[in-house]
Amino acid sequence: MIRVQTGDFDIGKEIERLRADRTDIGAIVTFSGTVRDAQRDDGGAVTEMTLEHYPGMTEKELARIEEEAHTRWPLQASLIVHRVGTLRPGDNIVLVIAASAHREAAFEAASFLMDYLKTSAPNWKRESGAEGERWVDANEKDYRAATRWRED
Amino acid sequence: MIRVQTGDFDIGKEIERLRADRTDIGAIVTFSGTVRDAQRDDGGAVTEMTLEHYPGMTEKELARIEEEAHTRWPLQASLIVHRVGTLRPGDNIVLVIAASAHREAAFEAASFLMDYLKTSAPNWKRESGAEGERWVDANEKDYRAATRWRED
Amino acid sequence: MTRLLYFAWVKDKTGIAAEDVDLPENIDTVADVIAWLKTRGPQYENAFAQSEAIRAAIDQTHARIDASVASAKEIAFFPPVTGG
Amino acid sequence: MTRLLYFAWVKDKTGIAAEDVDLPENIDTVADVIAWLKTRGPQYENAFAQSEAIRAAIDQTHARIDASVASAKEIAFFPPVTGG
Repeated sequence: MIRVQTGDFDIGKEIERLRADRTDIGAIVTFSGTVRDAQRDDGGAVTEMTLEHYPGMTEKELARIEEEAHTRWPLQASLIVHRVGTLRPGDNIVLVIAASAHREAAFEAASFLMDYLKTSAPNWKRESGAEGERWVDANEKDYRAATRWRED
Repeated sequence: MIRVQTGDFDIGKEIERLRADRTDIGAIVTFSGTVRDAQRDDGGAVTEMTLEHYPGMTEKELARIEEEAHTRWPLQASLIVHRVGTLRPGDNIVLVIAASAHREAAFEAASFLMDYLKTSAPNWKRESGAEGERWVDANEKDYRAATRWRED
Repeated sequence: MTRLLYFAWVKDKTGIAAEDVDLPENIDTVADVIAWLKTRGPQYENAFAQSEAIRAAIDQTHARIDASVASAKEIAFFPPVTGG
Repeated sequence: MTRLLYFAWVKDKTGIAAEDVDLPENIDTVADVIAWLKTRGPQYENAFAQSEAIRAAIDQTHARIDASVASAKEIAFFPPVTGG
């Protein structure tokens, strides 16, 4: 399941919803990304962040990534929630949940989902701080991280 | 922080407590392990599971593992909660949380904490099902998983 | 008619978020669209000056610079993504 | 006086969870304790029959079979752990 929304999410409730009354899940890994106040490369403090996205394509990309995770790992359930709009330090940005019978699959799938989301979901961060506003530069490290899942 | 308890835990609340009013955390990974109804190797259904532990040593081992994670990764906060006593399919058994500025450290630390906990925390599972009761055998895979963190 | 979309600093530089255009007949690829856009005024020239920093999507799917735009209804231009 | 603790199926087989003993003078290591315990009756013999399946802790720290028990106050015996 994927969702793009402006509002916050409640990790505990999302896990509960995903587990429902199932008793075949043994391992649940969640990743939540939050806005840091020292996000800027230049060390300047971030007071606000705006996430722009490509409506329609974001949903398509997240669904495609989630589907790929299910073909690679035996997942019983998964969830991707991405927030857009204006956020502040401490706010949640993104949530990924992967549930499986065993922990290895859950850990790997959650990590894969984040690496792929970071490099393919059409979202762009704009930071505001004392030094003004600016679009965040893409992180080379994120692109390297994504390559480790390549299947040749 | 570590805790050994008979009662359940609330993942959402634990994350909130750990984050408090901090704005320097960028990535939070949680692992929660739950009792599966088909846990037994022989395929028999599990109706109940009892976790025996070594009081005192469990706490010491969990604290030692957590400390080691902090020496290996730049973690801003972490939590291990292990339940003991009688549990049923669908119940939570264990919770691990790792918080860091970046996701790689949070993912690796959470995975490390689970691998080490699985092979060093003095806890033993006893399963009950239609076929009677039995102590769960140690899983060779868990011991292999733990060796990947060895530093030579 | 093809719908063109611009995001993040590409949008800031073109000054518009979206427009509907009739692509010239000799245009085959994403690279051709970019080359043509750069002839349409200084704001486009500026937005696409460093074309290696531009990513594109055709009908909401990531596309390479040499991908065909023959049947494209919607072409989007944006910087490398930075979400998550 | 040394406190001995047994857990999981080791406890089921010895029939007791804990006991206080005076270890004989010639005992140096965990292996020596196991060898001595096996002389104390059939339930101990049974519990420690497959000594490679037994793990030990000295004063609540994992210990190898050749670890010294010289200053041990508490020695625990149990199967490989299966928590988490």
